[in-house]
Amino acid sequence: MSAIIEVSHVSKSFGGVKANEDISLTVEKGSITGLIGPNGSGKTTLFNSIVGYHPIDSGSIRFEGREISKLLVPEIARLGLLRTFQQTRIYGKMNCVENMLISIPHRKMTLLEAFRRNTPEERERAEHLLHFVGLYEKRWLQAGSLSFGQQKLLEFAMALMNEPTVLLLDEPTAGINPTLINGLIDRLKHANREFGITLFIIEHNMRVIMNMADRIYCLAHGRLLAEGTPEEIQNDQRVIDAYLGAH
Amino acid sequence: MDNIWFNIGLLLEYPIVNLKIIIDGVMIGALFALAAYGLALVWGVMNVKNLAQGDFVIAGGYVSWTLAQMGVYPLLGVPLAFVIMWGLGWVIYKTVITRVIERDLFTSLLATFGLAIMMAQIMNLIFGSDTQSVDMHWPTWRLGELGIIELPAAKVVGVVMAAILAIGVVLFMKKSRMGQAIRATAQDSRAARVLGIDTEKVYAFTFALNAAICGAAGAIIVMIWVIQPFYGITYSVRAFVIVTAAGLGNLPGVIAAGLGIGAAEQYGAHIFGIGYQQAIAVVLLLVVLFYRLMRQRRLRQVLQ
Amino acid sequence: MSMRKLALYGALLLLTVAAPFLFPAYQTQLATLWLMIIVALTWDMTGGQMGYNSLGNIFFYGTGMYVGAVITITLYFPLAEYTDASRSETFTFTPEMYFTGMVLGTLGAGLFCALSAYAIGPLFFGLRGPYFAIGTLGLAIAAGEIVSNIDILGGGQGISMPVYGGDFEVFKKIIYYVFAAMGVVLIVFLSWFYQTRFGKAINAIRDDEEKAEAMGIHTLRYKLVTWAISAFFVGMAGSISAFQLIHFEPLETAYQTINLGIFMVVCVLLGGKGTLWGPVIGAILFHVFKEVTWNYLLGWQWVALGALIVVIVVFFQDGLMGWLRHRKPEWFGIRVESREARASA
Amino acid sequence: MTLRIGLMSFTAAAALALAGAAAAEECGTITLGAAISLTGKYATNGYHTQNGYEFAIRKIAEAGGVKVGDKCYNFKVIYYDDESKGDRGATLAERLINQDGVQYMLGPYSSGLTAAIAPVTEKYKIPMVEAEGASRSLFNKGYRYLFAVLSTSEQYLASAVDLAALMAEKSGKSPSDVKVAVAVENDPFSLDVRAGVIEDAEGYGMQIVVDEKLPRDLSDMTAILTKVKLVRPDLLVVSGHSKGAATAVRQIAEQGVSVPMIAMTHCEAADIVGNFGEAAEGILCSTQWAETLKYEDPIFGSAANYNEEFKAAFPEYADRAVPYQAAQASAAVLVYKDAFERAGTVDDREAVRDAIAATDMMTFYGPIKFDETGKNIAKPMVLRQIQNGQYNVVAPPEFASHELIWPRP
Repeated sequence: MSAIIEVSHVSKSFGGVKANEDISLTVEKGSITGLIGPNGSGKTTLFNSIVGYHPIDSGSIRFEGREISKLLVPEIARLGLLRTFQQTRIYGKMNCVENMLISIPHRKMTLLEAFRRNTPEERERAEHLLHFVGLYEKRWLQAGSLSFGQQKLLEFAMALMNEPTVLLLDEPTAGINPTLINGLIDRLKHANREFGITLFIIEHNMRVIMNMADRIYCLAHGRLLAEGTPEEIQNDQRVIDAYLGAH
Repeated sequence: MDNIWFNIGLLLEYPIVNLKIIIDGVMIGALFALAAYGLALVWGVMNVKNLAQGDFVIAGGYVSWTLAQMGVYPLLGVPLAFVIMWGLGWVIYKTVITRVIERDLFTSLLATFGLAIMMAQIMNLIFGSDTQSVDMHWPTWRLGELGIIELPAAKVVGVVMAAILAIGVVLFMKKSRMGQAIRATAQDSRAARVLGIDTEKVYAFTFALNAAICGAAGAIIVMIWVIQPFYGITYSVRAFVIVTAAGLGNLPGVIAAGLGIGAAEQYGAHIFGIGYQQAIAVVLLLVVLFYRLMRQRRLRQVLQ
Repeated sequence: MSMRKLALYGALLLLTVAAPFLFPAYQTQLATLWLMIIVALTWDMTGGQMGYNSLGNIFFYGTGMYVGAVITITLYFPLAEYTDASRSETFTFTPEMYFTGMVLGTLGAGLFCALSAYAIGPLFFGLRGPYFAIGTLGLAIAAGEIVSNIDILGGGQGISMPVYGGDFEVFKKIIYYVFAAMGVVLIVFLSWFYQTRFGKAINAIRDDEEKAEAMGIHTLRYKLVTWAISAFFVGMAGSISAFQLIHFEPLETAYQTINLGIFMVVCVLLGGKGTLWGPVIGAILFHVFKEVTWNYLLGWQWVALGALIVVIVVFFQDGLMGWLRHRKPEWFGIRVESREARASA
Repeated sequence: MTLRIGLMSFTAAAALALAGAAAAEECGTITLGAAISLTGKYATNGYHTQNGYEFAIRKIAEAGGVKVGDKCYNFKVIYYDDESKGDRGATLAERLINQDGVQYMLGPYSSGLTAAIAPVTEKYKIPMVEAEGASRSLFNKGYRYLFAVLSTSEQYLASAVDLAALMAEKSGKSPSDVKVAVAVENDPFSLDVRAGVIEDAEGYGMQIVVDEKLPRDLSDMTAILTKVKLVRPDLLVVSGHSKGAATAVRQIAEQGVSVPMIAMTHCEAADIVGNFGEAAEGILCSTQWAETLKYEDPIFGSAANYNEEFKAAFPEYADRAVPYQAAQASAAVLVYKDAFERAGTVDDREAVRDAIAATDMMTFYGPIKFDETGKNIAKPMVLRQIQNGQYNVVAPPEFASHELIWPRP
C-alpha cells in the first residue's frame, strides 16, 4: 500500500482561532481511514482544506504525489478526490435517477462526449447503485421530498456513481435511522472492497468507525492527538481524556 | 490621442486645475455618497438591491422643484423632499418591496428595475423631458488665476447640507432605538426577531429612510445641477459602483469611495472628454468587481 | 414521439411557414416576434437553465449588429468612407453583394459573439448572483457608451446599412424567414441540448453550483460554452436586425439595455424560467401585450410595462409554465414522497 | 410643463375636429402619418413639431382646404409616439403604412429619427416631407421619396464662423488667429453641425482648440468649460438640442466663462431668454426662420402674422419666441397642399411625389425648392443675437436687422 493523500504540517486559523495546527497524516490507497475528535476539534476544517474550500496558512497537501493546496474545489474534484457534505447536498427538484445521471464522472469526459444523451449503461448503473443503497423503490421521486437519511444515502450513491479515487465522507451516519446504520457500514465496506474506493471518514459514532477503519486519526483542539489502529485508539488514554474532557 | 495628450498637458501647465477638478469631484461625489449610503442600508439590512435608487434621487429633485415653482423657498425643499419621499418610500415598500425581500436576489433587482422604469416614465409624463433646475440667485466666489476655481454659494451650501444629513443619519443609527434595531437586523434578522424586534417594521423604516435620503440628495442636486426624468440611471450606476467598492455597512468607506469616484470621473471627463463620463463610471464598476473577484480567487472563493 | 405530438408540431411548423401570407400586414411584427423568441430562448439558456441571470445579453445583440454591418461593408468599400457623415457619394450594393454580405456578416457576427463570450466569460462567471447581473449590465452599458465614441463605427450617428435593391415584399419575407428559421433551429437544438449530459450538467450548476463543483463537473467550461452558444444565436439575430432596421445607432438601437435587454428577461419570466416552451409562450404573450399598449396607451405604455415587470416578478415569478407545474405536477412527471412514507423512514 | 402643452394641443386638436366636422360635408380627407417624439429626450421639440402640423392643418382647413381638381380635402394626421427612439420610429412607420394604410408621411423630430424612418418610407415608396431632420447624412443615401423643407445642419453655425473671421479682421487680427472651441452632442444632427463649423473654420485657417462631444444624458459640462477658460477661444460653438442649450447657458454664466462670441442651436426651443434672462444676453442663435423675416404666403400671411396667430392658437407660447421647429412643421404641410393641388390627384402617389420634387414656392417660412437629393436649397439660415432679451437677426448681412454686439457683454 502507498499513501494517496499526504497532509504535512498543515495549519489553518480563522481570525485568531487556530482551527488546525501543524497536522500531518496520510491516507493509504485502498484503505478506510477514520478521522475522529470532539466537536470543534478541526475535523471539517481539515476536510475543507483538503478539498480546496479555503486556502491553508502553511504546510502542504498532496494527492497522488501532486501538490493540491493551491488548487480550487472543482480542480481537485476533477482529480478524483470527492467529498460528501455534513448537511447533505443533493439536487432537490430533480428525481433520484436524474440526480444519479448528473453525477456521472464528467472529469473523464471530453466536451464532445458531454453533448450526448446518457447511455443505457449509465441508466442501468444508476438504477443498480440506487438499488445498492436501498432507494430503488423511490427512484422516480423528487429528491427533495425524501427524508434526511434517504437524502444522505442518495448523496452516497451519487458519490459512487462518480467513480472517485478517494471519497471523503463527513459524518455519513449522522441523522440516519439507527436501524439502518449496520446496512450503511456494510455498504461502505463493500464500496471500498468491490469498487476499490479509498475512504476517508469523519465519524462521531465510535462503534461505526471502530468497526470499519483500518487506521484512525484523532484530533483535539486543532492538533493531531493520536493515530493508530482502532484497538490502539480505543486504548489510548489521551483519546479517552479528550472525549471525556469534551463532555 | 492628440486630444488626450493636450488635455494632460493642460493639467500640468495649470496645476491649479487639478485642485478645481478635485473640488468639483468632491462636491458631486458627496451627493453620490448619499445615494450610495441609502443603497448600502437597504442592501445590508434587507438584502434588496435597489435599481430604482437614482429615480428616488430624481423624484426628490422634482418634489423640491415643484415646491419652488409654488413659491416655497428652495432650501426648504430639502427637508420637505425628505419627508415626502419618506412617504413614497413607505408606500413602495408596502406594495412591492415587502413581497420580494425573502425571494432570491435577482427578484429584487428586477422588481426595482421595473419600478425604475415606471418612476422615470411617470415623471416624464408629469414634468416633461426638459432639464429643470432651481436657481438660487446666489453669488459665486472665484479663486485662483483666471478665476478657475469657482465656488458657487449654492454648491457649498449643498455640500454642507449633505454633510449634515449624513451626520444626522449616522447619529440616528448609533443613538436611537430604531437605529439600533436596524443594525441588529442587518447583523442577523432571525436573531433580531427572536429578540423581539419587529423586523417588518424595521424593513419598512429602512426603505423609507433610504427613499428620504435619496430625496433630500435630489433636492440638493436640483439647486446645483439639473435634473431630468431619465437621469436616474446615472445615479443608480454610481451608487452601485460605490457600494461595490466600499462594501456594506461601512459609512466612512462609502463616503471615501463616493468622493473618490466623483473625482475620478471629473478627471476622466477632463482627460478623455466628457462623452466618456458614463463609460468611465461603468468601467470603474467592472474594474472594482474584477478586483474583488481576484482577491476572492486567492481565497479560493467567488464573489457572491 | 406520439402521433398527436407529431401532428401538433407539424401544424405549428406549417403556421410558421404560412404566417406572412396569412397576415401580410403584420410581417414585420411577426419577424420581430421571432426575434423576441430567439433572445428569450437564449437568455433562458443561462438564466433559466444554468441559474446565471444576465442583464447584459443585449451586449451580443448590439455587437452582432456592428460586426454584421462592418463585415458587409468592408467586403466592398472602405469602412471609414462609408460611415463618414459628410460624404456626398452614394454606395450601392447589387443583390449579389447584398446577400453575400448578409450571409458572411451574420455568420461572422455569430462567431465573433460566441468567441467574445468565451473570452470574457472567465471574468464574469466568477461573479455570482446579483453581481453577475450587475456586471453584465455594466458590460452592455459600457459597450454602448464606448462604441458611440468610435468615429469609424459612425459614433453617435450609427450606421445605415446597404439597402436591398429588389422588391420590398420579397425583402420582408426574407427577413421573416431568416428569423423564423433561426428560431426553429434554436428550438430543435435546445430540445435536444437540454436532454444531453451537458444540459443536465448546467441544470446541476443552477440547482447547486458548489455541489456540482465538488462532483467534478467542469463548471466553468460548461458555463462558457453555454454562454457562447447563446451569444452565437443572439449575435446572428443582431446582425439580421441590422439588415431589417437598415439604420441603427449605438445607444438606443444596438445596445438598447432597457428595451430589448430587459424585454427578453420579462418574456422568460412571463412564460416560465428553465423550460423549453416557457420562453416561447412568454415572448408571444409579451409581444402582444407590448403591441397593444403601444397602440392604445400613447405615452403611458412604459408605465404599463414597468408595472407589468413588477407584477410578474412579485406575483407571478414562476411564469405560466411554473404555474402549470405547480397545479398539475403530474404533467411534468413530478412525483414526491408522501408525508406518511417520509415520517416512517 | 409638457403635460400642459399636451393638453393644450389636445384641445387644439379637438377644436380642429369640430371645425373639420363642419367642413366635412363638402370636403374629403387626406390622411397623413407621423411618428413623433411625445416622450423621451426629444419630447419638447416633438410637441413643437406636432403643434406646427396641427396649426397648419387648421389654417388650411379654414382657407378652404386642399383643392384637387374640383374636390376639396382636409388633412388629418395619425400620430404615434416614437419615444425618441430610432428603432421604435421605424416600426411605427411600418405600422402607419401597413396597418393604417397611410399613403403620405410627415417627418419625425430630429435627424436620428428621420434616418431611422426614411429607409422604411423609401422601401414602400411613400413620400415623406420632413421638417426636422437636417443632417446631410440623410441626403447622400439616394432616397427618392424624402424631402426636407429646412436647410441642412452644416449651415446652422457656418455664418458664426464668418462673423468671427470678420470681427478678427476688424480688430486688426488675421482670421487664422481665431481659436474655436466646439462642444456638440453625439447625435447625427449635432455632429453635422460640427462638421460644418470645422470645414468653414479650417477654410479660414482657424485653430480648433477644444473639440468635444457631449453625452446624451448631459447634466454637467464643467469639464469642457474649464478647458474653455484655460485656452480662451474667440468663438465657442455649442449644439445639443434643447437640453444642450439650456445646460450651456446656465453653466457659462455660473462659471463666468467670458468668450467674445458664443453661438448655439435651439435657443428658442429651450427658451433660454425666459429661463435664464441676463445670462442669455449676447448669445448667437442659429435659426431656420425668424418672425421678422420678410417672407409670406396666402395661407399664413407674413412670417410675423404666423407668429401672432400661432401664439393665439397655442397660448403656452405667449411669452416666448415661437420656435422655428413649429414653423417648419407647418411649412411641410404647406408643401403637401401645394403638391396635391399641382398633381391634381390624391391617389397617384408617384404623381404626387413628382409634384413634390418639382416644388418651387414661397411660404411664410421662406422659399422652398428641392434639389435631386430632396433637400431645400432655396432657403438660407439666419443668425440671431439675443439683445436685451430680443432675438435680433445679425447675419447673414442681407437679412440683418441689427448690428452684432461684440464682444458679448
